[in-house]
Amino acid sequence: IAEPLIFEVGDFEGTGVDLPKAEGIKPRIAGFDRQHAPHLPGLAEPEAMRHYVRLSQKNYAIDMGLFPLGSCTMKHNPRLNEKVARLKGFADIHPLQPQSTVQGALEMIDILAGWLKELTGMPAVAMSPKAGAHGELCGMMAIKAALIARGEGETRTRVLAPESAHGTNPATAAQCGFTVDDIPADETGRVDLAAFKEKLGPDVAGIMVTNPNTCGLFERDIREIADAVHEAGGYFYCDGANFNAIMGKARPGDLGVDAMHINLHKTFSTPHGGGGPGSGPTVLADSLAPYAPVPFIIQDEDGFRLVEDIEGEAKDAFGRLVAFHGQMGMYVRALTYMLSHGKDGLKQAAEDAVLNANYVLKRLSAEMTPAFDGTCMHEALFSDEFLKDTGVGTLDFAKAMIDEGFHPMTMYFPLVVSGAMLIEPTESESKQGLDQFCDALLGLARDAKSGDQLEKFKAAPIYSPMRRLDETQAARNPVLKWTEDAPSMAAE
Amino acid sequence: IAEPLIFEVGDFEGTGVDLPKAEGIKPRIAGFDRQHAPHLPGLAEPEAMRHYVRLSQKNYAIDMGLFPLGSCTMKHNPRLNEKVARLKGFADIHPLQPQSTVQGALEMIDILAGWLKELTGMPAVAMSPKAGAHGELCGMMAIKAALIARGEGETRTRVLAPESAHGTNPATAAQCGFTVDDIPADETGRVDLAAFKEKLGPDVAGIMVTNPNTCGLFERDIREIADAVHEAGGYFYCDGANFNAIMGKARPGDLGVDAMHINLHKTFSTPHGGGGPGSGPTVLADSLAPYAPVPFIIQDEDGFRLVEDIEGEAKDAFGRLVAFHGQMGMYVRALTYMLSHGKDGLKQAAEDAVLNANYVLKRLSAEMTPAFDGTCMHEALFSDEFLKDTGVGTLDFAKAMIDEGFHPMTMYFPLVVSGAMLIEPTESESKQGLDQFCDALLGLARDAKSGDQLEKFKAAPIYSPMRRLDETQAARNPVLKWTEDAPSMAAE
Amino acid sequence: MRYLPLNDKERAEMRGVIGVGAIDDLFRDVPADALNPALDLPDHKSELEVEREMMALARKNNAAGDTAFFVGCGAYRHHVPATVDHIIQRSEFLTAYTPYQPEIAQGTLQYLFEFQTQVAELTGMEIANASMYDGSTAAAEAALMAKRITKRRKVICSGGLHPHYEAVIRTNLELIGDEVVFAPSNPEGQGGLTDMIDEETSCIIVQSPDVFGHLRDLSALADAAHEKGALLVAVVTEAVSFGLLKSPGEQGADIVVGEGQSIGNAINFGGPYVGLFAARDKHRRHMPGRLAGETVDADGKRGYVLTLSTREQHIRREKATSNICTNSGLCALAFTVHMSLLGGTGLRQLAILNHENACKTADALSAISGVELLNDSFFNEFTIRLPKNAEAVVEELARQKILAGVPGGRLWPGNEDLENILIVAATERTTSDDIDRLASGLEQAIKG
Amino acid sequence: MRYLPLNDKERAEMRGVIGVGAIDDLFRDVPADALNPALDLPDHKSELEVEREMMALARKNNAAGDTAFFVGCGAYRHHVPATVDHIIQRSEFLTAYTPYQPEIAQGTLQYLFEFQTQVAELTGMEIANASMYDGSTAAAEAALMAKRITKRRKVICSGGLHPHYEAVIRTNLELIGDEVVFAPSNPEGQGGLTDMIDEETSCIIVQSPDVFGHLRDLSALADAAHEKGALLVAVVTEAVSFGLLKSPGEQGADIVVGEGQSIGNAINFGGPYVGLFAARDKHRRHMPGRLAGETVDADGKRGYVLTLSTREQHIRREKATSNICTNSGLCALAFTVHMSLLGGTGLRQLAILNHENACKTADALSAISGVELLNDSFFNEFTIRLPKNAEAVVEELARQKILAGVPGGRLWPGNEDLENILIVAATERTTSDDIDRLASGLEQAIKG
Repeated sequence: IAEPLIFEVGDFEGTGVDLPKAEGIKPRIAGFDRQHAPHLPGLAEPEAMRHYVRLSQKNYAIDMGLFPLGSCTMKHNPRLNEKVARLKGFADIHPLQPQSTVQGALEMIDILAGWLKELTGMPAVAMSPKAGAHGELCGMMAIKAALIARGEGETRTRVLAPESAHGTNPATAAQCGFTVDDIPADETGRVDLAAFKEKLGPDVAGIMVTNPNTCGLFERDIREIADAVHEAGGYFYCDGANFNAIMGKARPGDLGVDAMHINLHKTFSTPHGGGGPGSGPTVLADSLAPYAPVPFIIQDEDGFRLVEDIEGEAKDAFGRLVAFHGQMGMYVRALTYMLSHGKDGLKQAAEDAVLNANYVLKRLSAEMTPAFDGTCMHEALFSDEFLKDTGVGTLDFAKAMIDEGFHPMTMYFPLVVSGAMLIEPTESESKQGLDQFCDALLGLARDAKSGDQLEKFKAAPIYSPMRRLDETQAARNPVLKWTEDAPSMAAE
Repeated sequence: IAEPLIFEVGDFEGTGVDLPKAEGIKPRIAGFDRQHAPHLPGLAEPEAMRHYVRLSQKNYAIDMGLFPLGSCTMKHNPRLNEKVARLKGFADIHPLQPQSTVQGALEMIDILAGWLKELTGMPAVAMSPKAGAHGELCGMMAIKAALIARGEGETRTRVLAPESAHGTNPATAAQCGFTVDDIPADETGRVDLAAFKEKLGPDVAGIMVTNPNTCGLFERDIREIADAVHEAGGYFYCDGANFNAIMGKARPGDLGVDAMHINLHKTFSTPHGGGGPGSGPTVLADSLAPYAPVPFIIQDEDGFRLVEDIEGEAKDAFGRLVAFHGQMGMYVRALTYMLSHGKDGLKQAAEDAVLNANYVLKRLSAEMTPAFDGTCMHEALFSDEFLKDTGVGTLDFAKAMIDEGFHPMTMYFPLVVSGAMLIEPTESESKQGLDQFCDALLGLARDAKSGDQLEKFKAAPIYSPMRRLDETQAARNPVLKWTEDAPSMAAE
Repeated sequence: MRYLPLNDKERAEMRGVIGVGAIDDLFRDVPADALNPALDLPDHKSELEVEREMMALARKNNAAGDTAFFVGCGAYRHHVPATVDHIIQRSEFLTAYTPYQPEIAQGTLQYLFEFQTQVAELTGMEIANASMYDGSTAAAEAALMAKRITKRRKVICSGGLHPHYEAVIRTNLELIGDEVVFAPSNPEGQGGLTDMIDEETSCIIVQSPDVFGHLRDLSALADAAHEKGALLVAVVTEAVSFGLLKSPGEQGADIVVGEGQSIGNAINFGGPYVGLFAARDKHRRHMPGRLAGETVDADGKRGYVLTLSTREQHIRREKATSNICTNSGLCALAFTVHMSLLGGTGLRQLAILNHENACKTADALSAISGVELLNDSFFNEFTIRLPKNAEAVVEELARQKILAGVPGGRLWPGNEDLENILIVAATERTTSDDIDRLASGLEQAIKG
Repeated sequence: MRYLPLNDKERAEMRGVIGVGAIDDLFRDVPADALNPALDLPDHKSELEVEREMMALARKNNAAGDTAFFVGCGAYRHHVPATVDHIIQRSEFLTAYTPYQPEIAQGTLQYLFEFQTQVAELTGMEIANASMYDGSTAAAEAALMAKRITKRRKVICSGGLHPHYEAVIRTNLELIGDEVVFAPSNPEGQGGLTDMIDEETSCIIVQSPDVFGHLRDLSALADAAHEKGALLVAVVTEAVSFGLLKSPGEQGADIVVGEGQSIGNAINFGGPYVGLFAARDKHRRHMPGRLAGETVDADGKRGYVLTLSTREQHIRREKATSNICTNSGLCALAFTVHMSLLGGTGLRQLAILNHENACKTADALSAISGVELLNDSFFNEFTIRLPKNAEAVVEELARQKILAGVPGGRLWPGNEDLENILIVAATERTTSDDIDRLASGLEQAIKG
């Protein structure tokens, strides 16, 4: 059943909020009166409640089932985290109230920073980035600032990144004024070491590597990569999106990394929320630590203190990434998650994540084509080889998963594999759940190969709130907001 | 997709709760050790979350749409109420902690009692009944106690109740040791005054009348009924289930009522919760007030005080209905609702509820058969006359509503109307929502009369999580719990 | 008003469709002098104002979490996982109606079926219903059920029964002329109950752990009752005890009632709670309350319905087993979710922690000069005798934010034998610091 | 561990299927000396213990609700209806992924479309995106967008711009060699901006109400900018002001960015918040961030998808409009739900209440001897000059549970001209009692 837009059900004169009566004080707004109230409907509470409850029922969510999204680590979001984040001592404090009145908040952030540093083996962390890509920006800006400090800001302008890198890596490098140079992958799905070394030179600012990489593999030459880039005068940025595979098991700081962002909303379970808010603190090696942006927290005899002044104590800081101090609400959730797991639980979670992925890799290999030989880390990568000549594409296969009750896996990424299908089950899945998932996918693979069910794949999904949506039409003639009396493009 | 039972997914050795480690202290339980831990599965949190989220998605709820249940007043449940009920000052206090530490709680209950008394025009209220039927019990016990005090406990044993009464009325009377004598309805759907008066006599303990009654009509002779029963030496118990129609508009205390329960979970929006918890405070006239059960609250110079001692200050009390003091959590929600509405909002709500019901009555009368002429109060009653000779029964018609996206109305009640359909929209519905509902029902009525869609009605519902369930089989061979290795009766 | 979707224009339009001029034309049957009474009540308020007003009331209370807390006697402050409250607040559970339309109520029906299975297993009984209002009303219903089964009109209550429970039973039965015999309450242990059972006795009602915390030997009492054709009704007010103690079912109880609040539910100043009600299968048609049962739908798929409704008031009216027509659905859901997380293994661990904390508390208190521990056995609650009136001591400690327990005077007002006793409960939430504060506070209070 | 469903038996079984003996066989590629490092961190804890630990930290903070509260400067403490938090906590919204699979993400996509419509209407612009991290990053993205449109590399920031916003813009642009010119901050009002605009200027960035609370005439600035081929970027840090004040769109702004926290979201010590980003339709292919757009499905039914993704990094990589690949989805949902309850009518009423409370506060404070009100115009926030250092005064009042506002020294450390100013905000939550406490506290503090 179609759910109308609020603009189609609400009363444009009405409101679903009661307010104390105004007194009629003469306004002091210098004539900048808005002539009419904004033309937006106000729904009575019962109407609004139903609208959004019914809308929500058109979503798939982790709380309903597996989200096998490679590179996205969709794990269980504990409700304890939500409860704690709503304590008034965390949610009802203002970023600019006197620091003497928020000592617990500063201490909390400091404890979280301690966990992040210990888990990564890095001496410093910039807490304020608001998302993973923002953390990348933080790391690359620190590198830029360090290069400028070395007098090489103008000369070191090239950043190396594997072909399999997340799209944010080149976008971030570009945003910092770097050019991007692709490194090819070797036949095992890892950085081609020889090709990489050839690309090093005096104009190289650094390298951006995801590890474990987006093929779900650990870069076994990571130390050699780090040494080589350092020797060439560059920095090693590690994309931490896949940290879930190794938390508690291995520390980037022990492997030569200079900077790495951590997605609190992936690795440390803060909810994805349909696309945010995220949080991407960036850990930094000694080489980059002085350039960390404001604000940061220090502890002295008077307690915890925020350093906010870019001109004073933080004179080497490359600047400020955000107003205020970052994603407090996410910090609370992440720390709650960490305390709940402890070092033993985090390690176990990483092990379970890797175990689950390998179990899926093994079981699905019976019908599907693994992209590479051997075991994987926390995600299993397949190519579309097994669909060859079936007429079923990766997209069709993924959409058919919806009819089996699952969210599709990551498709067509990484680009280095033909018709890639990247599956990351995470540690949150039970064996029973994985078996159901594998059985469903194996069944689909057999159906695809059988040759007589092409129709089913092309038509999929059928049992979802909507069938396949026309993205081309959306982009060709963009309708980005509701407009009164605009002709709907829908046939109904 | 079928959702398995927890017993089919959970690990019987596992647990989804972490606890601090025990120290191994020697138990002092006198040998009453349970030999084995209870044989129940413990689900990891992600498993439990998914299980119950998916289960919930098989329910219909007010937050999804209209619940047109006559006599059940399913209205919007404001979330403010839920928030306030969870304040630690209300939720995290113990019923037996010193009264000096819970003065705010006692004051809150006293304020709520004040609202109930003022809205009903009654001088006293017993707060502790846990549900509507429990409130009936409270009222009838007070009548019993009053009769005993008058020395008529043994002689006045007959209670009169209209044929259209809720089933709880006779059940309650019987539970108090009364016999029940039915009063017929007149042709307008109200108490047959002459027949009623004939039944009065020296053995009559009282009368139980619902007003507005279960035909959705106001008993216009209510004062004459009250006077007659009083004159005959009996008491007037009013079933307050339908108080939503008249709150703020008329007061039972002004109409001669001696006792009436109030369903906080109907009239005052505390959530129905799939069948409870409810709350049924009972207002009492001066004639019955002395017999109110313990505990009750009094205010003296030291503040608020609970009277709990049945032997002391409360010596006339007929006893105690529950451990502790009643449904605190429901009190908080109900008072929050009352403060939000105020006397103007409550009156407006009653008016809107009656307006909505009459609008539905009027619109549906185009195709359906109203049970009585004229307007109604807060619910519209139809008979199955319009389905005559169609082969479609009330049940079929109601189940077909599910496929239209609505919860069925109340069916086959009240018993005085053939194939009754009782529709109570409440004030929470918008005109747009009512029009959709009426359009859907009018369409169904036309389909039923068309004669060629019998199949659709007999097969309904089709678009629900389950099709019609076999209640006969369930009752014939009751399976009331999961048992390991028990053969499932399901075909799949 | 934020909760009312109609606006005045729509109201007028609808009155037009109906064919009435003014809204009061629809209220014609109300006596004119009673219509639209003047009410001495405030007008509507904004959410902001209401919240402020309710918070002000809440703040006048001393929340348990802000104290060292040892109060029990039928309601226990346990830790409830955050997941539980999240699930019971889901719209689809919170705002659903009684599951009379099973096709669109399988969520509710299936969890009730899971609840019944859990309760049957915990109590050691064959069947359980879908919950009652609370433990005390469940106990009264058990007495009425025993009457229906045995056709006898005399109930014997153990002196260890919670006095509120006893009062509720007495109220329900004595008003209809039945006899309720209550053995005297003895904080040092109950005895002599077996001698009171006779051929008129429908049941004996025995609580274990009893209100003083003592564990009772139900087997012997069951034998004695059965010998006289009477039933044993066992009462359990602390559901966590099922994790560690032999179940009433194993000990021969015919009906087990209990308070389920401890699992999944807050203390809530006394309600809402959730009554547990379990019995032998042979008595199922005498059971009060709702029952969910398994069946199949038109496609042969497994599903659940409310069943055996011929016992209930909406079918049987004055012949019903009880007038009860709600259960405590949402509280039962909280119980079920919490229990499904705990599992048997977790419940056992939880019970052990409760017992250990009680042992530590008992040791700390009985080491105080002048304090006498009255229990040989207990689960998470025990009774001590003080050298002075316990109610005064409790008041004094409350001023120091120590809620020390329930003094005898609160539950047995006027009973001088019990005015010096204090009933003290510990749970997994009790900390060493709490115990230290209680012990030192009590020591001072006794001296002072 | 309560969050990990596998047990050891299953783990062993799965290793068997995979064909490895020990779990570390799967970690063979990690250098052996780096595998399984010893970590100086605690082991796992029960929910009870974690909650206790986090609550202890929370209690060390002075929550705004426990004070008389007047702090603003880019984050405002408004009342949010309880319904909002209920809806954003629904599993289906809270735990959903980015809506890349539109068939099973219509819930998210439709509310984003509603959000975009609301933001466009409030700002008076033609289009809006699906939200940014916050207002400050949105401002930086606007500067980068203006650069893409004009191909110029110089940005002029008004002195009334929140200094954090200015710092974020400067950080993003100066590192890549662009020029950022910042007019001096003058608490008595800004001027002279028009003279600074030249042919190299990509945009001028102007906040109104500005950080001192003054309302700015954007129309004149827009004209001046357009004359030189530059764009006007308007910044709004208090979204409630849209209810009362002429929109930036009406005044000729080319891009409007804002902080949406005020609607639907708590103050949260600074985050997460929700950035608003609106622009003229002609610039849509230069917009950063996500966009939801209307389309149809295979059955011709109306639905929504993420669209114009060729601007985005997952398609365009280093050619993307921005590296941003999340939005602030859940905060945007909170905004949308709150806004859908308010409607235009409610927002206007809310804005009037805010303004009135600010007027009352301003009157009360400017009546104090030695206090000078610096604003002729303001919305819900204004600036006063004190006869002494404002930071010390604020500290002193904080000890009395009065959070008086933001002292100049906090936002402009080291700027002596601003060290005596105090920026004071009121909202609909401000009570007369709060104002009285602030006024009398301030009077004392100035004297003392």
